[in-house]
Amino acid sequence: MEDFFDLYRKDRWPTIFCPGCGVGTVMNCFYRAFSELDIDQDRVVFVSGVGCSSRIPGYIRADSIHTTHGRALAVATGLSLSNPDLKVIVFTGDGDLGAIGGNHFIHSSRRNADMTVFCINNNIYGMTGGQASTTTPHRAFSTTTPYGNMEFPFDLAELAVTAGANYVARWTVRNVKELIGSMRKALVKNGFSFVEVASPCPTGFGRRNKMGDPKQMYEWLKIKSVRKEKSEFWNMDPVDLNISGQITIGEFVDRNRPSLGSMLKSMMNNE
Amino acid sequence: MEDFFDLYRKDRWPTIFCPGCGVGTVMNCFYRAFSELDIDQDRVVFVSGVGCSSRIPGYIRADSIHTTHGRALAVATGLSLSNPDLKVIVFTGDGDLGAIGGNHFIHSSRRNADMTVFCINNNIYGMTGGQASTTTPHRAFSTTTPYGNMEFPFDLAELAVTAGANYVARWTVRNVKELIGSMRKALVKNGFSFVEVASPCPTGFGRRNKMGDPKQMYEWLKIKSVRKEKSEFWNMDPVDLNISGQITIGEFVDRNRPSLGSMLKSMMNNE
Amino acid sequence: MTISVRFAGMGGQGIIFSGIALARGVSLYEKRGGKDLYAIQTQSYGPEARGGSSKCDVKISESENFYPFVEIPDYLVLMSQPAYERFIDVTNKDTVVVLDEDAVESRPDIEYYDIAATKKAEEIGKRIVANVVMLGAFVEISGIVSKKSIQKALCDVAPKGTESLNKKAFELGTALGKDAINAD
Amino acid sequence: MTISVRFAGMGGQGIIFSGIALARGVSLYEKRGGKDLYAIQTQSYGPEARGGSSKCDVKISESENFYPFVEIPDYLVLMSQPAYERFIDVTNKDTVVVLDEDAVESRPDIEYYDIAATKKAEEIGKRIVANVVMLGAFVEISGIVSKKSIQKALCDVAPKGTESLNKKAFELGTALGKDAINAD
Amino acid sequence: MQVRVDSEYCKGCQLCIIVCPRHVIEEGKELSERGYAPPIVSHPEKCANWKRNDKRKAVCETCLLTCPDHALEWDERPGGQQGVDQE
Amino acid sequence: MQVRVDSEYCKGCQLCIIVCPRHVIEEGKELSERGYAPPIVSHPEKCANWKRNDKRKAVCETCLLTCPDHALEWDERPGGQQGVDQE
Amino acid sequence: MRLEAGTYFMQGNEACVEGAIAAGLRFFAGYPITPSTEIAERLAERLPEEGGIFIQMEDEIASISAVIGSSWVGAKAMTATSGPGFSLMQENIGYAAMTETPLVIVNVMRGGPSTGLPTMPSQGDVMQAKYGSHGDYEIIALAPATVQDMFDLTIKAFNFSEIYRVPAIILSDAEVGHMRGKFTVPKKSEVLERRMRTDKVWHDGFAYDESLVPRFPVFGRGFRVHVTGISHDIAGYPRTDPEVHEELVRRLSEKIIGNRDKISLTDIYNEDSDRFIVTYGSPTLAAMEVIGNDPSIGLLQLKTLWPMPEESIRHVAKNVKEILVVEMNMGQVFKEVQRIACLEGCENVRLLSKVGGEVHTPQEIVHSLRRC
Amino acid sequence: MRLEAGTYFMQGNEACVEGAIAAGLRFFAGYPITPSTEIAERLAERLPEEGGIFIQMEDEIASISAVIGSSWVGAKAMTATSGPGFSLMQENIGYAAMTETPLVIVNVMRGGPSTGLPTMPSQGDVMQAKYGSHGDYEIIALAPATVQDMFDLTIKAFNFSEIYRVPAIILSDAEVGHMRGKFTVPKKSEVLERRMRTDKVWHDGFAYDESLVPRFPVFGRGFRVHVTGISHDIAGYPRTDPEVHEELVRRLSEKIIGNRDKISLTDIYNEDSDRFIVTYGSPTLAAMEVIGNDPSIGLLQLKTLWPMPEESIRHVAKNVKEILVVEMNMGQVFKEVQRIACLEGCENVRLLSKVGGEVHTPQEIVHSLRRC
Ligand SMILES: Cc1ncc(C[n+]2csc(CCOP(=O)(O)OP(=O)(O)O)c2C)c(N)n1
Ligand SMILES: Cc1ncc(C[n+]2csc(CCOP(=O)(O)OP(=O)(O)O)c2C)c(N)n1
Ligand code: SF4
Ligand code: SF4
Ligand code: SF4
Ligand code: SF4
Ligand code: SF4
Ligand code: SF4
Ligand SMILES: [Mg+2]
Ligand SMILES: [Mg+2]
Repeated sequence: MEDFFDLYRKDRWPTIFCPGCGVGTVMNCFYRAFSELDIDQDRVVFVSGVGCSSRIPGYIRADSIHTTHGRALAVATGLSLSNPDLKVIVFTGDGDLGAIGGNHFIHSSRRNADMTVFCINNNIYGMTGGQASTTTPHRAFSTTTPYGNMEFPFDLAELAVTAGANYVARWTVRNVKELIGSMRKALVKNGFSFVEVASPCPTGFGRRNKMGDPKQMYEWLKIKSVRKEKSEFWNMDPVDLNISGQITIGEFVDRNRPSLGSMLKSMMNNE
Repeated sequence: MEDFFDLYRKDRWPTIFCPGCGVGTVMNCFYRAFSELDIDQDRVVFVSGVGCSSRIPGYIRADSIHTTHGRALAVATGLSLSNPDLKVIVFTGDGDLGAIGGNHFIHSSRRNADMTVFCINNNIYGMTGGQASTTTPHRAFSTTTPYGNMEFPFDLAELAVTAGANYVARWTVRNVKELIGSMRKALVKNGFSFVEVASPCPTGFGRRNKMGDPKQMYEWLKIKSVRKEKSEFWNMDPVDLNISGQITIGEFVDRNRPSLGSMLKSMMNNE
Repeated sequence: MTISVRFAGMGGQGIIFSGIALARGVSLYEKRGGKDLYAIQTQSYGPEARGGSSKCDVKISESENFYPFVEIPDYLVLMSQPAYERFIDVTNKDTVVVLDEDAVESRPDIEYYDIAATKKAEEIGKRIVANVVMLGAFVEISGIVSKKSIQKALCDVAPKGTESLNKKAFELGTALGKDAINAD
Repeated sequence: MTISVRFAGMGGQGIIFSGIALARGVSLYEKRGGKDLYAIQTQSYGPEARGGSSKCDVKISESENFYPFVEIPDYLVLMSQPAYERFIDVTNKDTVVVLDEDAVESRPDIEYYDIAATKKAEEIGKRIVANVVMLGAFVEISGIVSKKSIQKALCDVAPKGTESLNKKAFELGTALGKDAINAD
Repeated sequence: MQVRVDSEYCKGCQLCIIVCPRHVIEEGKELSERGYAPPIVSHPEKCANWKRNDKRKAVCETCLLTCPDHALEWDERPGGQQGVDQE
Repeated sequence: MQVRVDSEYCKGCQLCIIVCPRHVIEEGKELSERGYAPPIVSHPEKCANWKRNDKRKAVCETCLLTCPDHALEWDERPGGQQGVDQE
Repeated sequence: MRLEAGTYFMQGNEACVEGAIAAGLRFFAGYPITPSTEIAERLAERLPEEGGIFIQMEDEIASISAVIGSSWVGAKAMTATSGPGFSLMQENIGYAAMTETPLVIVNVMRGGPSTGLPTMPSQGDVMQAKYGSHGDYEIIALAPATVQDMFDLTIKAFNFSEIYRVPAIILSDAEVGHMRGKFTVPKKSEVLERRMRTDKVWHDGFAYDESLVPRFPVFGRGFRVHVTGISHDIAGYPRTDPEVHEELVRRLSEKIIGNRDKISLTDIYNEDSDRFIVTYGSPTLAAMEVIGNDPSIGLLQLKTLWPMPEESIRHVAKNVKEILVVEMNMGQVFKEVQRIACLEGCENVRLLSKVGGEVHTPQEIVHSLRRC
Repeated sequence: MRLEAGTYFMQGNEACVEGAIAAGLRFFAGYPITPSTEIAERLAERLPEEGGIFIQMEDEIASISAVIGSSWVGAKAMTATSGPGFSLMQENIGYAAMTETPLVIVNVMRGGPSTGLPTMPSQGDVMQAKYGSHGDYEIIALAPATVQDMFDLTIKAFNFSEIYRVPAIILSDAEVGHMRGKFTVPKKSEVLERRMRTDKVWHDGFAYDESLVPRFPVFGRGFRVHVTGISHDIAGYPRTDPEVHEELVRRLSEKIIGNRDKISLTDIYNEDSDRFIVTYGSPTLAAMEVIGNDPSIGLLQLKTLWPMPEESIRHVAKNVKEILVVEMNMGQVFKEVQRIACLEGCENVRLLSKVGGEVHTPQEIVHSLRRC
């Protein structure tokens, strides 16, 4: 793919995303990762739920389905099982995947369903105007946590690992090169691959946490992120790390358990 | 509590459970654990979803609510938040908690919601007659896996740990003493405590896997279970362990993160 | 015209199996006056069907669409005392009762036949086929359907490898049935 | 009798804020002939409200229940060129347009008033209060509601610490409004 | 003290038999009213609690804790006296 | 080769400015049609790609990869020639 | 603090929040969704001030579940959502009806089906409110048309819900929810409380008297009641007898239908007209403008939608030549009005339908009235 | 292998499976629930034999989601459930209607509301089938009364679903699902296929012709279509204009309602009677016995429930003194029949209601007929 608009729908540009929204950066990185691989654009399906992040497939010039809030992975499961020749790629957000869609997330990981999932974790519900999500840091402000978030966040990547995914990585939008690398790896992986991207939502999250300017959000992402290798060296418990508001970045798992599709195939061949 | 039928409803005895069903054993152990603690029976609420395991609250002589399938933990969350003085105890099954209720499970763990959850994991949907569940071992038979289960099971205990629960243990019904000990610990723990019990369903699971006799199921539980200490010694990955059909038993976590209720309380006190 | 049959006993006795064999035999293999017959089998589900008692009804008709539920059975085949107690009052004076001599203690005050089904089944070493013995006896006593049809159906539904055992049990049952009629 | 007012401009210009202040002022503080007045404020939601253009309507009535949506506004307050383009045709010959001189390039062929709101706001160092300047000008030009009511409402809705700034901007606006009328 | 089988509740699963480390309980043959075959306490004297007479002080108890139907209970009379009808 | 700002797409977030390790880009003042202030490529010569003339061989590119609105693209003419109108 | 008596200027959704607090709300669990989100957002701030609990759950199913749990420890509890979330709640709405759990659900309707028009109004969920869950059951549904209604009817919804132990649903819409206007908080609003059980007899937690509504055996006070969504007897125990089921299901229905007149809130304007508009919610305001200009036209405003105010409809139908039902859907209340009016002898019932996005204008109503 | 022509003896649920396979089912996703489970269980065995996919999902929401995904890659896809699961599916039923996704849902109805009577029949979900999701939309619902119907109507459901690109629902019940009986597989069943898109013009994936049903741009063949539950234009792009929304929603409705006659499957017996029974599903068998004994009574059996076969009802209503609607609920189809019949001049429509657990007996119907 030579041109960005070979992949994206120029007729729908510019996007609805706010200035400085990380969703756009993820789209860039995805373009790079995808275009470097030899994937037939007519044999890919993009799936999403509902949210700002979930709007990406609507901008991609390929078969794409914007499902109901939280259901992307379940739809993708049916889709990839019914036509295993298609590459199925999901774009989702922390709310879509981690809140309402949490069950499909862990079950798709467990089944090692054949799909690549990119989750834009902006620590907030962007689309609906800035309510706390399941990854909003402890004590952070949002329209539904006016006194600070009293709950503790999920570590989505660790959940995917525990549930059984084949490939799991997390980066921030500041790590564009590493992100592209992980995206590429995820795209060629069999089974369930998952890349989480810590991403700014200046409008929904930043504004209420003294980071209304995208630049401040970038600064924050830089300060908060810790390389996985480091956290391992210091032997930090992932749950604690996450609670303290750190974002561990790196690759979390890279394994080759058989995928759901391959298991069903072997069953039908009486293996 | 002197007598078993101080806790259970004698007028509903005998139970509807099949001969050799592990649910009854769990009820025994719970009686021991509960009666040894000084809990006012009028200040406890029992909550469950739907399933054989979820029928337990209906046999307990205390306020109890048998909710819809999978929703016990969400109901329990509202209940315990609205009256923090009550002890909230949930009985659930691998289907109720791990399949349809999976999202509430990880979210209640994350929030460290104030409740004690006992999950009777019999590797099957007992109530509906023996369909595969989310913990049915790989390759095992059930009415919906006539060619053997091609999926891989969850490790529910590990999920609770990763999501953030305060106390997590797993035993089989063969480990009655340890089970009682963990139940007791779980009952006095603040926040989210979780005890999983590997349990026989001779009717739904055993019959289709050459273990129709409860005794065979007991033998199987014995062979399959591995003490956590041992698996750690051999450095076995929990995901792999579970996939290979092993049941790690022991205590998985015992920590004291602040509970949801306590956090909301501190918020209201402007702490 | 419809004929209704109720089988009742304990879970695990193969009550449902008997009903299915009967309904299947009628549906697929039985003709009356060159025309097809129809049969519907229904049963009770739910927790009570898991342990305890078990019930299975069959209704037979010449017309294709008919009310398939049994209210008062024309024939009541009983294989346990609790089943007897539960169903004996859901009869009328024309109901014919066929009972397993050893499994049922009480006796009704309407027409009934004692069949030593369990004993017979034990004799051939398989207590488990007492239901098939009873089925045979019922077929003989009622005379509403040909033995051949039911035997064919039995063969269809019997687990692989048990066909001849079932055939034998059925024949023993028809013999017992004949004896019972003659004893009358 | 109802009066309808439409404010339109770009996201971030405080269009909604102006509408709320007006409707609130009318609702809570304004009387007509000793009787309460009623006002409803409505606005556009959705992705388009996020960036790009922004619209806010206020309808004022003497009766409690009335159709609260603005079809053709009696007054149209415009603060950006795209807003002008989008809404200028949704007017009739009686519509009075009030526009921010610097932010809107075009001029309509119906009655309109140029207000140097952005410039004025920049003069007091807070471009962000241009909307309040416009509100002041509108209040003066339309004369449909007392300045006092709107100022009270402004005080209610202004973020803490910005009350006097808003008050000042409003007064500058009314002055500009007066000039505009007189310039006519 | 010895375990007693309540044949009204017993569903004949025989778990008590296999979990008892001392082989106190044995398969029963007789069917109960509900059609199950409750086991028989054939070697009460082998039970860890045989010498005790206060259920609050019982040890082992694996059978009681395992029995899914609350069909086992303690006869608290001390070892050997359980056969004696006290009335 | 130098980055060029497409002011139709740019939303003025200024992320390109802060991610560029070589301070190539600077804040803009002028508002675009859509009301945003696109940045200015004030020091193109400092860019890691200044000497290159084939975008397929570009290094760094952090600004392009970061820009959320696809408002940055390469002008592939080699360093210094970008100002020259080729027609 | 509950709002003091006086006049306020707020958004409809905010007025709803204040109504709920005035009614004694103690617990809110919700999941954000446009155009209802302001309800959650304001409650996140307001409830902790009142010592109540606000929690954002992982989805709408969890939200209504938590509300059910909260209600059983005695709290007045509520959730708020819009179409997609309301659809997800259906299973547990049926559960709440079956277990006689008082709770309030606000559905701020937006354009459907599916994700539809998230920011724009419709009235597409009226039939769903009654029939969205499986099986036969009754709920109560109220339809506010103004900011004042959002306050008043929210209190009514709580009252009905508590008294009849039934889910009460507020069917608002994006316009009523989002519009800002004036409303008055009276000196004293009638606030009704659940009839609590006082004796402690076990085994009949669901025993009822002639009201057909069992007194509430709140958890934590020693009633030791068992609650289940399975058909149950008055002890609360699961039962599979068709008779027990029939008695239960018919009672659950009768306790509402039998009080239809008490629950039916309607306003009739220009009663003697022989042409009538029937409306509820947003389009009512347009209709009011129409009848304000033309007193020969009557208006029946339904504030209660379920149980359907049959008596008022019959009353209107008896005397008129024509009824025009104006609603923002393809004709949901219309069918009920048509049925009821026809049985009363009025066959001329017409529908002025808009499917959502924009509310009818007064002109559109006038135009439709002229057409006949 | 699809069953060969001939006569079979099976359970209703099993006949449904065979019907689905005969219709070309390629994908099933489901979650166990009594009394529908046998459908999943038999398909778990049968589908892999056919090279199709069977998957048990984590819940009913996931199940219908997977079915939607599967349908978009061109598979004939189905799920099966009962009340509680059907309630959970509602959000995505609306989504499927909105995105014109062909799929079949079997709802084997049991006693409701809530967990109710899990093993016993009812017909409590009829209105839910039409109105269970938010917003205005149409689905197709068929009601089998016999084992044969379970086979035949399953094929019909697939055909309708594919042709009209709409969710088709089989409203069976615990009795029809569980009864075992004979059914005949004909030499050839009419099996219809989705009209696939053949050209590859992008930008109008949802363009339609006079049939109002867009040709299907199956995923994976280069159509590059965008599918969304948001209101969308013919390109499939999200749009927030009320006009686009209105056009879409009215078309989705009209493509079904406009074909009401083709979709309405009914049987009329004793057509000249002036007293008529109206039934569907299980109670039909009792009614047949009644009219078999008394040819003076007519019977209208509705095999299609949605869209309601208004023409047949009108036809019957025109000539009769009395209509008795017999159904296992509190009167759901009854209200529709009452409305339609009344407009046709027949006011005497009565309801014989049982709320579930047991099917009506012929005696009960006879008795009710006598009462008037
Ligand atoms: C069932 C349902 N509930 C709620 C919503 C409203 N809703 C739309 S997007 C969204 C949150 C999206 O959050 P996230 O996935 O993090 O996406 P973001 O906008 O932050 O990228 C919500 C709650 C909905 N559309 N459907
Ligand atoms: C929404 C919904 N879906 C499905 C069911 C049917 N159902 C009842 S119990 C059950 C499975 C229970 O499994 P588990 O929790 O493991 O309990 P067990 O019976 O094995 O103890 C299912 C699927 C239901 N009641 N509700
Ligand atoms: S609201 Fe947040 S996530 Fe959504 S477009 Fe704006 S910045 Fe991005
Ligand atoms: S089906 Fe299984 S879990 Fe249920 S009662 Fe029987 S043995 Fe126990
Ligand atoms: S207490 Fe222990 S030793 Fe005694 S019978 Fe029971 S299991 Fe056996
Ligand atoms: S464990 Fe209990 S139920 Fe089982 S055989 Fe022993 S006494 Fe009977
Ligand atoms: S390519 Fe690198 S050096 Fe050049 S402008 Fe972009 S970020 Fe700066
Ligand atoms: S990053 Fe892109 S959108 Fe942002 S200021 Fe730079 S060029 Fe403009
Ligand atoms: Mg987000
Ligand atoms: Mg289980």
